[in-house]
Amino acid sequence: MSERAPAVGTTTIFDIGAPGRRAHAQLAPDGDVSDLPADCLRASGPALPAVSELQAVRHYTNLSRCNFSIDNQFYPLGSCTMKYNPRGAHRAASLPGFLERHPLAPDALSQGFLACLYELQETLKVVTGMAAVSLTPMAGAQGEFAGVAMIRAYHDARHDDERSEILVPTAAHGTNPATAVMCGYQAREVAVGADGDVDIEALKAVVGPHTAGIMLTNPSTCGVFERRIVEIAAIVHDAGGLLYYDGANLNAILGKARPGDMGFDVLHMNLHKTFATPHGGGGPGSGPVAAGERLLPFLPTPYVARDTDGSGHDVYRWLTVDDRPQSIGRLSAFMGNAGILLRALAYAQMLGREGMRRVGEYATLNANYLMERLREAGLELAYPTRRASHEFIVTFREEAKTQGVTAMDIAKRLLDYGCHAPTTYFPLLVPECFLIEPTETETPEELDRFVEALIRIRDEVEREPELVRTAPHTLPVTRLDDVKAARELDLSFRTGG
Amino acid sequence: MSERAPAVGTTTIFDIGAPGRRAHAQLAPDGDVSDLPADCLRASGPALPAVSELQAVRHYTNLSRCNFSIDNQFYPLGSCTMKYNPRGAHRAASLPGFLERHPLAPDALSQGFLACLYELQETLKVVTGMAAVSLTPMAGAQGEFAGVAMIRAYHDARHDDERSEILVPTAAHGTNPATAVMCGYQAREVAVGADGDVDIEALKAVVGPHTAGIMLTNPSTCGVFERRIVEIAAIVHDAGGLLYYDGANLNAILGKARPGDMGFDVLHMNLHKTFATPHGGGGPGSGPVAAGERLLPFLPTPYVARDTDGSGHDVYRWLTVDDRPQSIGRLSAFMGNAGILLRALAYAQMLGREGMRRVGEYATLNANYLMERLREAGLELAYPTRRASHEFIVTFREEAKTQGVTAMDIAKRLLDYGCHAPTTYFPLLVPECFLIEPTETETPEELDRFVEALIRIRDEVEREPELVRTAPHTLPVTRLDDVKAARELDLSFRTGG
Amino acid sequence: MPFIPHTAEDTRTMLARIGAASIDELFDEIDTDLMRADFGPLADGVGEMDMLAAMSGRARRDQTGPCFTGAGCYDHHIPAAVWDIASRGEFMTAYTPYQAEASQGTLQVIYEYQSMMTALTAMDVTNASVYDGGSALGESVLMAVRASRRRQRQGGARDSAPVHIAVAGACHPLYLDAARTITRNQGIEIGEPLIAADGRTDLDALAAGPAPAAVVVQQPNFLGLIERVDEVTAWAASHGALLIGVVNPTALALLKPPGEWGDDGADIVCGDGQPLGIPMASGGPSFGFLCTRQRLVRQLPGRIVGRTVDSLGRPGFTLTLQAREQHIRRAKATSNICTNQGLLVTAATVYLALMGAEGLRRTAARCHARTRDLVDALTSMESVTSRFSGPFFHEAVIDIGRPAGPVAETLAASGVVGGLPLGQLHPELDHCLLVCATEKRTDADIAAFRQALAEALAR
Amino acid sequence: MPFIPHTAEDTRTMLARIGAASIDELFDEIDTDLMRADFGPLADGVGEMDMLAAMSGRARRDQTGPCFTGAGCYDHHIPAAVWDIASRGEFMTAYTPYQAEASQGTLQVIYEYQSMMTALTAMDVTNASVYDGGSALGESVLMAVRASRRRQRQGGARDSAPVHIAVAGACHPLYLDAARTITRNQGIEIGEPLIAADGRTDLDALAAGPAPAAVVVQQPNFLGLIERVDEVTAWAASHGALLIGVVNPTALALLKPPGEWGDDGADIVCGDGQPLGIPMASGGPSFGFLCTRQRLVRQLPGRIVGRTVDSLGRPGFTLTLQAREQHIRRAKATSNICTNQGLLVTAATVYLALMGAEGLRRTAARCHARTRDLVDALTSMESVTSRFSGPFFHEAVIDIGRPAGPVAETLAASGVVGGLPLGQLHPELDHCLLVCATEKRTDADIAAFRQALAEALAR
Ligand SMILES: Cc1ncc(COP(=O)(O)O)c(C=O)c1O
Ligand SMILES: Cc1ncc(COP(=O)(O)O)c(C=O)c1O
Repeated sequence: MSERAPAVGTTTIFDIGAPGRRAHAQLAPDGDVSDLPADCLRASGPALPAVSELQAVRHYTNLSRCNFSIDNQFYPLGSCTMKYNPRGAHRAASLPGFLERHPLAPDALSQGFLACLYELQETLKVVTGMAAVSLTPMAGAQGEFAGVAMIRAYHDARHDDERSEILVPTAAHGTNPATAVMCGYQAREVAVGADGDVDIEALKAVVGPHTAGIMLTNPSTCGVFERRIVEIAAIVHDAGGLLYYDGANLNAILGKARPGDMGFDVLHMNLHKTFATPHGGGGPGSGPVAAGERLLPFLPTPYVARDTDGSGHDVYRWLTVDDRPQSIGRLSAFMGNAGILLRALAYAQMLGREGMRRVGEYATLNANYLMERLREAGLELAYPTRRASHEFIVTFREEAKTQGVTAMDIAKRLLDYGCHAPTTYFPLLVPECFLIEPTETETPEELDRFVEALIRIRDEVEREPELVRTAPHTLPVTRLDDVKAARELDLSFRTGG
Repeated sequence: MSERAPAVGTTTIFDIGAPGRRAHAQLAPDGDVSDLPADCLRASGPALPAVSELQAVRHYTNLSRCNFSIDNQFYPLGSCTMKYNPRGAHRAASLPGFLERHPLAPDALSQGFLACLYELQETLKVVTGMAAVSLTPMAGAQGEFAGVAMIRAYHDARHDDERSEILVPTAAHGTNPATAVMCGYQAREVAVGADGDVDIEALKAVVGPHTAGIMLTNPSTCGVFERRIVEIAAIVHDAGGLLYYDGANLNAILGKARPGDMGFDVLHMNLHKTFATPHGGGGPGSGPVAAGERLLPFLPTPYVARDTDGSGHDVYRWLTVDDRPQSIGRLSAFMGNAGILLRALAYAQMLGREGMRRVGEYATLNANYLMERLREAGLELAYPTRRASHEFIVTFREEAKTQGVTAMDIAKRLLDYGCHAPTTYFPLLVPECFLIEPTETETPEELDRFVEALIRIRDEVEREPELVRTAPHTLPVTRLDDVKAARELDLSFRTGG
Repeated sequence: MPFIPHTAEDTRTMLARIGAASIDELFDEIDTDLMRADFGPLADGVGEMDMLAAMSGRARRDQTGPCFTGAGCYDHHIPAAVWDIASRGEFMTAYTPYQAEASQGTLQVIYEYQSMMTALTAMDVTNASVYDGGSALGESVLMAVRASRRRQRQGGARDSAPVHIAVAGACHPLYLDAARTITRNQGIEIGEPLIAADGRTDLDALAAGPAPAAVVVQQPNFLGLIERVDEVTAWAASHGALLIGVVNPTALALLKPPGEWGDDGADIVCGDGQPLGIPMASGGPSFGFLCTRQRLVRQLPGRIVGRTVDSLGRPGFTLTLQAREQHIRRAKATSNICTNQGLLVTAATVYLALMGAEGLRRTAARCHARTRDLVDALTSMESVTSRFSGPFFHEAVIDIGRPAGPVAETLAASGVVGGLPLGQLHPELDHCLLVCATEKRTDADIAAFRQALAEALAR
Repeated sequence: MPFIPHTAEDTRTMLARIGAASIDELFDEIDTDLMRADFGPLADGVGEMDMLAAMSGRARRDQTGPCFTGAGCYDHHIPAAVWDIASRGEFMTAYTPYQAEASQGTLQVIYEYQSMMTALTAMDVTNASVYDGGSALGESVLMAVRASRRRQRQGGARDSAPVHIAVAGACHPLYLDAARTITRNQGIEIGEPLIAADGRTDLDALAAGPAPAAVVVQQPNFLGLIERVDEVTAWAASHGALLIGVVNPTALALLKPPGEWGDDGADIVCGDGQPLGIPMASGGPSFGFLCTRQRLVRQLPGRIVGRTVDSLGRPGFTLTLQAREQHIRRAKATSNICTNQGLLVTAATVYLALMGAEGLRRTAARCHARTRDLVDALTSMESVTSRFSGPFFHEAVIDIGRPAGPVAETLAASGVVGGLPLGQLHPELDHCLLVCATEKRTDADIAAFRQALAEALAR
C-alpha cells in the first residue's frame, strides 16, 4: 500500500554516515600528542560512524521505538518481575551529587552516599531476616556467585574438604548450576514432584557428606511456594550443607515472609526485580547478598559500616578485607552498581513497611486472579491444585500435539496483540509452557485484556493455525531466522558489510 | 489481520481510570483546612483522571509515539524552521540553578541568570544590527505586537495622530495583519508581484500620511529575498512611516546580512526558529524585539542592563518602566520565556560567529539544492526565475486541475512516506502550494529521499489518484473529518462522553 | 560546523547540481551593500562541553536556599515522570499539530488538557493555552470587550467608545500591567484595584465607579486572601458586566470553582498554569489558561482541539474552530496568537493525571497548612504581625514594622528568598512581605526562615 | 499503596473471582510460623517529594570541586543527547531482548555496539557486555584458561592442574582483586604484577616466572604509562600463552589497538566502558567489555547479537550462539552471567556515534595534553616530582615527598578530589599520588589544584 522511508531496522548507524561528517559540537579542543612515541600510536582512526548530531539522535530515537517495554506494554515475563520503574527513583539516582561522585573519593567527601548505602543494607536485612548485607554484586548471578563462594569459603575455613556438590532442583534457573560450577563445585540436580515442590525423597537420596549446599528459589520457578522448606532446611543442615536462597522471586513474599526465617544461610536479591529498578534492555541489575551469622565473615567487600564520631554524629566508612579478613573479597573494581542501589533505596523509602507488604500481597493477588481467569477460559495449568505465587505456569502441550502450534508461536502471536509474551520454555520441566508473572503494578483491566487476547489466540489456533505459526505480523520484522543467525555469524558491521 | 490492544488514540486518560485509583507516591501529606470558611470550598472534587503512576506514564509515553517530530522525521515545514534542537541547550536550560530560580528573586541572587540574558541581548544586537534588544516577548506574534505597539507609541509621543494604517504584503503571515489590529491599526494589504517581490507601484499607491508603518518579512514568505528593500525603506520612511521586520525568516540570512542595515526600525526574532529551541508541539517560543535608536525608548520591559560596581565588577540589573518611562510596558507577568532564552544563548555560544554565518549559508544551500532537484523532476516552482532563500514554493495547481488531487492530498500522502508535509496553502497567493524549508541541519541524503518520495507520489497521482486522495494510510488514523469537528463540537471528555 | 552535517564533498556536489560556483553565489540577489555587516563582536563558537561549563557556573551562582516567595510563581513538587515524558523528543520537537494525522499525540494531550481544565474550573470550554497568566488576563479583557461590544452593536452602539474594566480587589499588579499593555491600544481602560481595608474587594468602591464592561476578580487575591467572589459575581451579573475570574489552579482543588461563583458563575476564567508541574524557572516558560462559556467559544483566542472521526469512523483529534485564528482570518482574528505554550500544557496534563483530584486537594491543603505554620512561626516574633485577618490560601501578608525592601535584601545576602516586599507594588504596604509556603517547605525550612528574619530585624 | 493501582473495589472483585475471602488466604500454603516476621524496624513510606528531599540533601553533601582522580573512572564530558536517549522508557524499561521481534531496538543497538568495539580494539568479536572492568578481567582469565585447558586436553593433560596467569606490568590492583575472587575456586592463580623500576613491565621477571597460561597487560598501565605491549605480546605468543589486554577505550582512539599488538595481536581484550559516556556515579553502573578472536567466539561468556533475516528476507537482529549461555547450557555454560549492563552499552553506543573517530581522538589528545599541563603545573613546585619518566596517556604518578594519604585527606577537607594516594595499593609508592586530568579540566581547575596542594604541603 505504501512505501515508508527505509525502516530503521534495515539501516545501521554506519550506513547513514559520510566520510568527514561529524557532530561538531561534541569535539573537544584538540591536544598536542607529539610527545608520544610514534610506534605506540594507531595508524588510522577506528571505523566508527561519521554522522551529525541530528542523525544520531534521530537514528537512536527511532530505534528505541522498535522495542516493547514496561513504559509501553504489559510485560508479564515470568521470573523477571517486570513492574513499574518509578521515575522518582531514577531522578534520585541522577542527582548531580551522586552522578559526579568519583568511586575512590575520600570518605570525608562521601558521607551522603555512604549513608544511603548503609540505610539500604539495613532495610534489606529487615526484609530478608538476615544478619548482614553486602551490596556489591552487580546482578543476580553475581550475587549467587558470592553466596556460593561464601559457602565454599566457610567449608574451606573448617577444612571440611570433601564437600564437592551443590544441589539444585531441576526447576532451577540456569544461573544456579552455572554458578555452582564457577565456584568449583559440581551441580547435582534434585527432582521436583508433580505438585511443583522439591521431591523430598529424591533430596534425601542425594544429600550427604559431599553436599556443600543447596540452591533454592522460594516461591520456586514453578510458581508455587515450596511448602516443606523447613523440613528441607533441616535435611540439608543435618548433612552439614548450607542453604542458598535465590531471591529472584522475593517479590512474591516481600513484607510477608522472610528467607531468614525459613532456614537459609545466605541469599541474594534481584533489586532490578523486587526493588523495581529498570532492566535497561538487559541490565544493569544489582544482586546484594545477605548472610546469616554463620556466613557473615565471608561477605564480599566493600560494604558500609556506621561508627559514631566524638560528638555523637554518625560517620560512615567502607569495610574492606582489612576489616573482614575472611571475606571472599572484591567482585568488581569499585563497589557495585551504585546507581541501581540508589534507585532501590528510593523505592524502598517510598514503599515503607506497609508498601513492602502490599507488594507481596498484590503481586500474589494479580497472579491468582489471572490464573483463575485462564483456568475458567479452559487453559491448562501446570499446577492446577496449587495457589499461584506471584507467577504461575500454563502449558500448551495439547495445542502443540493436536495443532502443531507451539508455545513459541503463541508467544509471538501475543506480540501482535500489543503485549509482551510471558517467559517461554522455562522451567524446562514443563513442556510448551508459559511462566506468567503479571506483577502488582498492573490493573485488573490490563489482566483482563491479556486473558481476552489469549482466548482469541486459542480460537485462532483452532481456526487459522497458520496465522499463529507465522506470527508476529505487525512488528518491524516478522519471525526471525535464528538458525541462520547462528550458522552464518554476522556479529558486526565490518564482517557483515 | 491482527487485533492490537486498543489504540491509544481511542482511549483517553479518563477512560482508563477507576474511582479511587491513585498515583499514591505523588500524594503530599494532608493538611488541615478546617479554618477555611465552608462556603468558599468546592462541594465535590474536580472530575480529573484517577489512574496509577504506571498508567499515566504508559498512556502518555504511547501518546507521544503518535507524533511526528524533528527527532523522528524530516519536517520541512516552510516558515517554521524545523531544525535540530540541540540536546545540550536543553541541558543548559535545565540546570537546577536556573530551574529553581524564582522570577522575583532579588537581583543579588540572580547575577548568573541576568548575565546570561545580557549576553543574549548583546548577541542579538550584533546579529540584527539594531541598537537594543528586549527579550520579553513570548513568541513571534507577541514580538510583532511589541514592535507595532512601539511604532504606535512613537507616533503618539510625537502627536502624529493621523497614522491609522499598517501596510502588509498579501504574502504576509496572518499574525502581521492580526497584530496591526490588536494595536488599534487597520491592516492594509500591498500586492506582491509575479516575481515574489512587493509591487513597488502598489506600495507607492497606498503609502501616505495615514501610514504608521509597514511589516515585512525578508526573505519573504514567498521564499525569495525582497530585492528592493532599500528602496521600500526609503519610500515608507519618506512618508513618515516606520519599518517592522518580521524575523521569522532570519535563518535565511543569519550571519550574512542584517535587517538593521536594510533600514528596519524594529523587528522580532523567533528564537524557536532561528535559534533552534524546540517547538514543543505548539510552543513555547520566544520573540525578542530589537529596536533602532529611534524606537529604543519604547522597548517593552523588563530587560537587563549592565553596570559596574565599585570594585570594577559587572553588576546586572533589570530595566523597568522607572528607567524607561516611554516603554510600552510589560507583556507578561514576569520577564518572558526565560528557559527558551537560555536555550537560545546556549545555541548561540556553540555556533559563534562562524557558526551563525554557516546557518544562513547551508539553510540556503539546502533549499536551492532541493528546489533544483524538484525542478529537474518536473515539479512546478512558483518563482522559477528566483534563487530560493532558505525556503521555496512549489505549486500543484496542475495536479489539482487535471487529477483532482490537491496539495493537501499530496501532503497527507507524504506522511505515509515517513516525512512530515511542508507547509500547505501558505502564502495564500499561490494556489495549491507547498512552502518547503529543509533547514541546514538535514543531510543531502535526506533531501534526496524527499525528492524520491515526491516523484513517486506524482506517479501515484497519475496512476492511482484515489490512493493519494484518501491518504494517509499508515498512521494511527486515516483522514480526519474536520467539518464534523467544527460542526459537532466535542472539546472535552465530559461534553464528549 | 555545529549541527550542520555537510561534508566538503556534499557541498561541492550540491553546488554543482545547482550550477553555482560557491555558496556566496546563492546570495547574489542581495545587494552587496547589505552583505558587509561586521559580525566581529560575536565570540568564537565553543563545544557543548565548554558551553555547559560556562552555563553551569552561572547557574550555580543563583542557587539559593528554600523559597518563600510566591506572588504568581510557586515552588511545588513536580513528579519526576512529568518532565521525563514531556521532554521526549516526540513531544518536545514537534510543531503545532497542523497535520492532524501525524500529530495525534499532541492533539489528544490537548483534548485531555481541555477536559481537565474545564473540570477544574467548572467552565464549559478552554483553549490550548496562551502565553502566561498576565497575557491571559489581557486576552480575557479583549474577549470580554468583544463580547460586550457585540452586545452593544446589536443594541446599536458605536464601536469606538472607550471601555472601562473594573478590578475588584487585589489582582496581581504585574498581570494588570501586562493586560494594560495588551489592551491599551484598543480603547480599553483597566481601573485600579478596588481594595478594602480588610485586603479584599471594596464592594462600595465598585458600585461607586464607572459602569464596567467587565469586572476582574482574583481568587485567592494577590494578597493571598480568599475573595468575596460570590458577591462580586452577583454584582457583575446584575450590572450587565462580564465577570473575569483570575484563579490559582492548585487552589481550585479546594475552593469553589469559578463556574459556580454567584448564581451563574464567571463568564471568563484565566490564570497561570505554572503551579501544575512547571518549574519556577524565572517565570517562564509557563502557560496561561483561558476558559469560558459555550456561548463565548467563538470569542476564544488561540487553538482549540476537537474530537472527530477518521474516514473509517474511528475517533481522532484535530484543531478546530480555526476560523477564529490569524492564519485563516488574518485581520479579523480573535487574536494574533500563533505559537502558544504547548509543551507546558503537555507537562500540566501529565501532572494533573498523576495528581488526580485527591492529589491536587492534598497539595492544596498542605500548602494552606504550611503557610499557616509559617505565619504562626513568623508572627510569634515580637514586631511581626499578620496584616490582614481574613482567611488565606497559601500566601499571607506579614507586617515587619519597618520598610520591607532592605530587609528582603538582607535576607538575600544570606541566601534566603524570603517573600516579596510589597512597597513597590502597593506603597501602603511598604512594611510588608508577601510570603508563601508550599507543600515542599519543611519545619526546618520554616525555622531557618524565622531565624534569618529574626537576625535581619535585630540589625 | 505506592505503585499499586488496585482500588478497594478491584480487590474485592478479584478475590471473589478467585474464591478467596482475603488476600491472606492466598498465602495459605505458607506455614503460619513463617508468616510472623517483624517488619517493624522499617520506616513508614513517604511520597516522592519527601524521598527526593532526603536524597537531595545527601547528594548535596557529596558535591565536590573538580576531580583529579582517575584510576579506572574518568570525568569525561558526556554529550547531553546520550542520556536523553538512553533514558527513554523504550530502552530503559525493556528486558533482555529474548523476544527478538519485539526488541529490535535494543538488538540493533547491541549489534552496532559490537561493530564499534571491534573497530576500536581491532578484534574480531565482542559480547554485549559483562559487569565492569574488574569482572571482565576475571571472565577473560576464565576464557583463556578454558581455551588453554582445551588445548591441553587435546594434548591429553588433566583438567585439574593449577594454572598460572602472569601479570605483565602495573595492572589495576582492584581489577586483579576482583579477578582473583572470580577465578580462585577454579584452580587459577593470578600472579603479582611484574613492574620494573621505570613503572612498566619487567620483562625479565616475566621470563623468570612460572609458565603462564595467559599474560595480562594493561595499556595504558595502572600508573598511567604507555606499556611495552608489543614486547609482551610477542613474549606471550612465543611462550604459548594467550595475551589478555586490558585497555582504556578512550586511549584507543590514539594508541595502537590490541588487535595489532606484536605480530598477531592480543587474544582477548577487556576493560571498562565507563569512559564512553557513562557518569562516574561512584563507579557503577558502568560496563565491562570483552573482545576476542573469531576462533574463541564460543568461549565468550554473555550475550551476543547477530544479524539475520526475517521470514520475508528482511534484515533483523537476534541473540545468537545462546548455547554458550547458562539458560541453555546450565552447568556447562561459559559463565553464569545473565543480566549484564545493557543500558550502559546503549549509552556508549550513542556516545561513540556522536564522537566518531575524530571526536574520540580529540578527546584523547586533549586529555593527554591537559594531564601534561597538570604534571607541569604540579612539578613546578619544589618538592613535587614526576615519579616516572616514560610517556603517559592521561594519568601520572607524582611524588610529593611525604606520605600522600594524609595530604589527600587535607585536600578533601577543602573539597578537592586530588588524585589517588598509592600507598595502600603499592606500598613503595607511599609518597605518590596518581593524578588525572580529562578534557574537562580547565586552566583554572589546574591552578586551583596546584594552589590547594601547595597549601596542604605548606602545613
Ligand atoms: C530465578 C532466577 N534466578 C537468578 C536469576 C539471575 O539474575 P540476573 O539476571 O540478575 O543475574 C534470574 C534472572 O533471570 C532468575 O529468574
Ligand atoms: C512569517 C511568520 N511570521 C510570524 C510568525 C509568528 O510567530 P509565532 O508563531 O512565534 O507567534 C510565524 C510563525 O509561524 C511566521 O512564520
